[in-house]
Amino acid sequence: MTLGSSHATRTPRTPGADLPEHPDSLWRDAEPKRSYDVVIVGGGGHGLATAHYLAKNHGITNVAVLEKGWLAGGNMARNTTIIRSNYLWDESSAIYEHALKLWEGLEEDLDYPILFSQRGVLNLAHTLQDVRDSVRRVEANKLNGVDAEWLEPDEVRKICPVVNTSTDIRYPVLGATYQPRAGIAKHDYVAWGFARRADEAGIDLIQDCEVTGFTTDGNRVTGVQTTRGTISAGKVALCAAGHTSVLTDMLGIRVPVQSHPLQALVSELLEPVHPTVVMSNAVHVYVSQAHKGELVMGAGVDSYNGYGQRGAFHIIERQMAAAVELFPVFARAHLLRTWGGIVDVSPDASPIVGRTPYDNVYLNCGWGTGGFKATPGIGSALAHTIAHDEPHPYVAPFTLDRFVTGALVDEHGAAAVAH
Amino acid sequence: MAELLRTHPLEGWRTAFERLPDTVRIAVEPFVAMVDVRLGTVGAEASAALGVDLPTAPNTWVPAGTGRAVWLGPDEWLLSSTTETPEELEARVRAAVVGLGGSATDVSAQRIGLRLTGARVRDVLAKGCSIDLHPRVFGRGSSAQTALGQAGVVLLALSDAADDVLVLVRSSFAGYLADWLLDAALEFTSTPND
Amino acid sequence: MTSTFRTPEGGRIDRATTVEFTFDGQTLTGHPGDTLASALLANGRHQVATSIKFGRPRGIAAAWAEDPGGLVQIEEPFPEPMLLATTVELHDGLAAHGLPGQGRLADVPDSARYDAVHHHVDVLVVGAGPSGLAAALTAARAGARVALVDEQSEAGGSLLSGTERLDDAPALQWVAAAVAELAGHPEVLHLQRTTAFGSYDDGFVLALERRTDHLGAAAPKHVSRQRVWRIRARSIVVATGAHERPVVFADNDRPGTMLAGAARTFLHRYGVLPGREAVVFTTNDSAYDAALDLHRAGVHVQAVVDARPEGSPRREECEHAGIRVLSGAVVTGTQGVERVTHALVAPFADGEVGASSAIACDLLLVSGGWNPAVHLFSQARGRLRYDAALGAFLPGEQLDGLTVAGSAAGVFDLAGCLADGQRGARAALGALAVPPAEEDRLPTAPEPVVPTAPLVLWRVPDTSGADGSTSFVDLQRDATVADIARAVGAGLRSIEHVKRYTTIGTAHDQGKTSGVLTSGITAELLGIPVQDTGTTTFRPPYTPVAFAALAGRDRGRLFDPERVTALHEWHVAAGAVFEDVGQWKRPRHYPRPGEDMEAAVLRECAAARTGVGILDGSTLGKIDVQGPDAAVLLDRLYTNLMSSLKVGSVRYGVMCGVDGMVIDDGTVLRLAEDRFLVLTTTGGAAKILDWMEEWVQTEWPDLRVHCTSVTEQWCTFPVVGPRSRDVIGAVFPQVDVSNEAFPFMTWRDTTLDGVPVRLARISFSGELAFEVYVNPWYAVAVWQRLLDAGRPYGITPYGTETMHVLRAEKGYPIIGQDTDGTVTPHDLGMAWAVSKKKPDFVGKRSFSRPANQDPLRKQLVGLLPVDRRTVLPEGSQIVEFRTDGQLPPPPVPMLGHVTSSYRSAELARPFALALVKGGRERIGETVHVPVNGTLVPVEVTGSVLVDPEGARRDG
Amino acid sequence: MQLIACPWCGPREEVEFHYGGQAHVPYPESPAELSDEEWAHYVFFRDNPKGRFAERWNHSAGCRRWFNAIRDTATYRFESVYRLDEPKPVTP
Repeated sequence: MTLGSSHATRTPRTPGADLPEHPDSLWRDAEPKRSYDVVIVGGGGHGLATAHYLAKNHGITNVAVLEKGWLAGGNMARNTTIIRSNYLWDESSAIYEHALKLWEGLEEDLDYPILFSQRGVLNLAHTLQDVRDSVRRVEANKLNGVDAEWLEPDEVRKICPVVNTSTDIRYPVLGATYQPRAGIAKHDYVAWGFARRADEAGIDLIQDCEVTGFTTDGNRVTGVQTTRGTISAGKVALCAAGHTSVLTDMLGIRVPVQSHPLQALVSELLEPVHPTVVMSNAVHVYVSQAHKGELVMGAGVDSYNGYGQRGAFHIIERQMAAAVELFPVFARAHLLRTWGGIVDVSPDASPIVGRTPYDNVYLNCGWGTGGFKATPGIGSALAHTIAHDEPHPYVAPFTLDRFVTGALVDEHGAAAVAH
Repeated sequence: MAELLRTHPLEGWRTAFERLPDTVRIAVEPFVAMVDVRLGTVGAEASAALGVDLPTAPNTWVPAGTGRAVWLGPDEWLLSSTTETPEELEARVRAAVVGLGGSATDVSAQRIGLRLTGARVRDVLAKGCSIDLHPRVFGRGSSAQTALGQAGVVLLALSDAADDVLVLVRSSFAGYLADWLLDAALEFTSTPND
Repeated sequence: MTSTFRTPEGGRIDRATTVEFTFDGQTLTGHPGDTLASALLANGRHQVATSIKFGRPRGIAAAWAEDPGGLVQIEEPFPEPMLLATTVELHDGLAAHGLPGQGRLADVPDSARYDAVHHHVDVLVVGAGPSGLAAALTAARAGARVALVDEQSEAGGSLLSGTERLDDAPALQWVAAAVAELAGHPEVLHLQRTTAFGSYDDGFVLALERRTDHLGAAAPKHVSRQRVWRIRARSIVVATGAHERPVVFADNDRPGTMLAGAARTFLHRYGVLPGREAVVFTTNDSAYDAALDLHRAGVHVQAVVDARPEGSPRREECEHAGIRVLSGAVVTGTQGVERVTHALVAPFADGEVGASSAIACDLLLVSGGWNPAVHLFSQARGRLRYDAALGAFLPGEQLDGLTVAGSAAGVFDLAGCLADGQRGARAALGALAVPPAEEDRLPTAPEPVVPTAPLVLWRVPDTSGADGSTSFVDLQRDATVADIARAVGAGLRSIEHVKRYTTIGTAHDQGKTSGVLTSGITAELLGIPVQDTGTTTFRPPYTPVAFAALAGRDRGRLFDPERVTALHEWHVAAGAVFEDVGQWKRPRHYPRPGEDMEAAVLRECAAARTGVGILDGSTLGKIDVQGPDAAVLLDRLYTNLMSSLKVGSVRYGVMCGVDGMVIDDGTVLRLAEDRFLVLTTTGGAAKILDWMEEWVQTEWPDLRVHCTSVTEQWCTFPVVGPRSRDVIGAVFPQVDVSNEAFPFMTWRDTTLDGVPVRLARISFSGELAFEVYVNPWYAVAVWQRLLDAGRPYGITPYGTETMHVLRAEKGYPIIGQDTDGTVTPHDLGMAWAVSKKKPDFVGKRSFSRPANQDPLRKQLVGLLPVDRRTVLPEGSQIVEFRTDGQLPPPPVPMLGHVTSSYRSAELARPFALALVKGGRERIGETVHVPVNGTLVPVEVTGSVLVDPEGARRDG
Repeated sequence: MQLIACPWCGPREEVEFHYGGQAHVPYPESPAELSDEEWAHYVFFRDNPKGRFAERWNHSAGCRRWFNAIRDTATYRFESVYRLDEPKPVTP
């Protein structure tokens, strides 16, 4: 063949093949200093976002983020990147909507192409009770200023034509809630955007630095013992998600969270077929087609406590059955990779944020499957809480104390949608 | 007095079952009286009262009169009888065990029985049963409470070659399990009727 | 195009048969036994596709799943996205085309069947190469239950790619004999075309068998296309071989560039010459076999370029054959467009690259050593160790129940692999205390030539001036050495970060060739040892698996069980519209011709309120609670007192969780002093039985009580309405159905034609009602008797919708609809059902928590739309009355929500039940409910809207 | 996919079992006498260690018996299973 024909046959670049390049400079691999005003334990999304907002909103930069492994290598690197704020209860929708508004300006704030794609999220209803719960949530969202609609099956089909809306399947689609402003983002880009900003502000991001204990003086923590030495801290924020209990056990604080494996999976790159995000609790599947064309799906939470970052395969198999039931065209898509994260689940499926029995220790955990979507919201609210030493209004309802008074924010009991 | 007409939940499946090859035969068992027995300790007393030694080895069954005694748990058995009515069986067994701190409940209609026979039975069951059905492990006298597909079942090995198995399934799941078995047996049918 | 690159003879293909296939629209031919890749090569076609990012030509670079180049889309017989041409078996009518990076899903459903099978063995052997076969033979000869799975179309592994000899005969003769011997063992399951793709806890391995793909259109429809084998092995021997590793250099992605071992595979297994003029670039001895074999097959081998200064002892062999060997030299780049035309070769010493000169070739073979396929070992959480001499990661520990053997363990000579396979199997047997057989002979392999140490070379420094931007590490992601350099330059240190920054290893091949290269190059750039860099995690599946294969048979009507009652066929014949309630199919209503649901429900309701209706309530959960302490148990679990219930009587009860929230409700029949029949909600049946068992077993083992599910032991038919007494009286003449003899909330046993029947005066509708309990064997007959007897009174079967309207008019809540897990009995206005006498019951303590004292807790109330027309959508939220009829800007405080809402025939107006903050205090007030943008005024009322004094029910 | 050894039925697939969380958390003798905080700890607070954990399992698809197990939450490996009437094994 000739050179000429070669150029003629050269195919154009595949859509989505070119994600924006990462920058040439991300962060210093910092060495721990002796002392910091604020030590954030956990270099995941929440820890990094908190660091960023401490610097940006409060001018606090003598801060260290301690990560036992590699930065943002936990749930931040393992979640299915769904972002939405259509939660049932006022307290939940408030913090998640606060987050969503920040998401909408995050690309500029971080000057990083986080690829936040507001493609909308459909939560399918398959039973009459699903429909009641859905309408209840939609109406609550509207009154709380959260964009939400109830869609009939034919409207669902218009938005996502590959959903099987025929009435003869086992659990026909009776409709769906729809949040147009919801969507997905590139998790690594988000984490690295926060990390780079924090690093630019002079905050130390310290990797391979595992916390082994705390030095306390009465009801204050004075130092954080790590595999890289003891670091004295003015204030300490715990942002360790699934590993929170390991830290609170060191501090002798009891926190009602349980750590469970949560699995996710991805297919090969496919031509666009799935323009939105679809979640179904009854047929248990949630799926989006990411920027490059891969189908990204989450499976159910494994029932037992587990820190193994892996789950049982029968859950993936059930997930695949649900996917093929709801999206028949997925039949010959291929499962390319599976992995697992560790979600810290609280009794009412709502987060636990705020003060602790130690005056200068702040808790942030229990986000379960909601952690990623909350990232900028909790980062800014926790930074405020640390800076002002009082809970930001958005996190005030999520105290540890609610389990004593019974004033739960029961997203779980109210059968709200998970993930 | 004329007995009321009885109907079986799998009547609609009879013809489909009849089309199956000899390697996988499915026969609907006739209704039999069954009682769920709970008893803390089984000794000579219980055996005498019941007229059968309840099997104490997990995952086993033994013949019991005209029926069977199936181990369901450390203090639970399933007793069946082909000659007594459900009420007679419950009354007899209850009378026998109540004094020993036990209880008996008529569960004749809780489950229906499907008898699977043929060389391919093990292959069909292996498509949805996670326990080892190898004849060396699951010979005559073995039983298992487990899942078959997505239905809870009690399996009773009636032969030493894993080619004769009684499947007990909750009545409301009977149609699902029948469909499931027919689908699983399809590849062994010479004339596929999918 | 004729197969000009096909050898005259040899190979494992069926030359007598020719099959036709199309690629990129071009019709080509090949033979059974070919893969799509070998057939394309035989037709002189190397380029398969263009790359995803740069649109560069890409070709076949390997012979199996590790190939980073040959991605194709299948169009016929059925569209399947993104497979490797090297793993697609050729068949008549196959149609495919090259992929630039995104596959295409079929737009029609896949009609193929998929299934799964459970299998149990003593020893599972993964891989049917020399090590695997030896292992399987040893295990089989010992009488163990064995499974041998191998991903290729036939056994032999690496032996299929070479000319090795065993017992002084072609090794494949031994392979055939071994396969035949295994087939003779009844306890051996031998599966080819079966890829073990995941290993999990306790010897659990998942394998995908491709059963009919190679048959094309001839595939039988009633046999599953693919099968997932769920294998439980007491012991596992992993003999998965090794993947050859390339060396990275500039323009190393140009078609015609191929792993040396792959060339041998194409030559010996498929009878294909991958080219006519070859240059072989190697850092180890193995590539010399390729050079010599190709030479013997008539390929002009221009040169063997060996990066090692001392070269190889096999240099003489080559030179004797007239092949030039350049020691201490490397390939620095290639020339050409769709295909290599020249290899650029330069002297190489102490990491320094000299001036390069071009050698003409259409085939550039590369070998940078071998990476043991440790995927399954790693998935089983085995730690890997870096072997500096091999430049590879090897199993770094001994796992219980899993042994790695052969080249997967770093053993690369044939004799060694055979022996290691046998060793592996014996170790497995040893762990199971199974003695090996007396007769367990291994074939004799020729003495291996002592190899010179390989040189570990990840990449050739880029002298092309392109700065490594054309030195490809991951061809599928178009990721280069320059990308890794940028990642490291950006401050990244972790290999996981580098992977994410460059996307290396995340494509279809999951980094089979690029993973270790990336570790090596990253370590080089960071100036740290490779073992400190490590590898990224090996995650299942080993190779991609179709969604449908994992879904198996749990599709369509088998996706989830449909539970039905004994009357299901009758309901269907009666034209019922069904509702999913959990797994149950329940009639929602029975529309007559021309009726919509509203009309049908109004008719059914009117019948029940004015005449008589009948419902199939058989899905209600039923639990037989027996024993001297039965009443004690119920007293502890129900909020109200059950021990005071008299034999023959019935009582309604509520159950709470320890948090004090309502979890279920229902009626309880006392059958005897020591026996109760507990009715639960349909959804609560299994949950409540488990709840009782959990408390009895784990907390109160001293209680002498047993709980047994009898949900399917009894069908339940509520006969409801003012004329129900007439119907029951007619069907059961021996029963005195008068209110005096058979009052409300009592039960009586009777018989019908000798069949035991239980009657109970229970009303979920507020009407005079009798529930009929009967063994499902007789359900149809009894149901028919009731219908016949009711005909004079216009007896009307009704469904769940009417049931809901009737109970809502009476303010009876549905747990799970009018409650949501945050509602206490007091919130429901059921303080009357909460015992003050009992010192404790489950949930009681939670009632006194501060939040439960809040006067603004949501309480169940009734709502009446003032316009008497609007049926409030269930789920609607409730807000304070707005005099201006306008919603303020959000957030708008909410008072609660509508839990149930219906049109009432009885009230001749719509009504609703709702949970409203401080609701009982608001009775009489008017509030607003936003409905489609307008505020609907509704009056808050008590929850009981029909017959509040209960005269009908009790009469 | 674990193989869990039911003390009665023997090893069965994980899917046959139902998880019951932390073991040895008895129902309080007299809940009425507990403070709100003490009661909350019984209702909502459970240990969540990374490593060895004594927990409850139910063989829900089999004999329906509850039993206890010592399992490592990091490796998921079961160290031992024991019946409810057996004492918690003394572990080093």
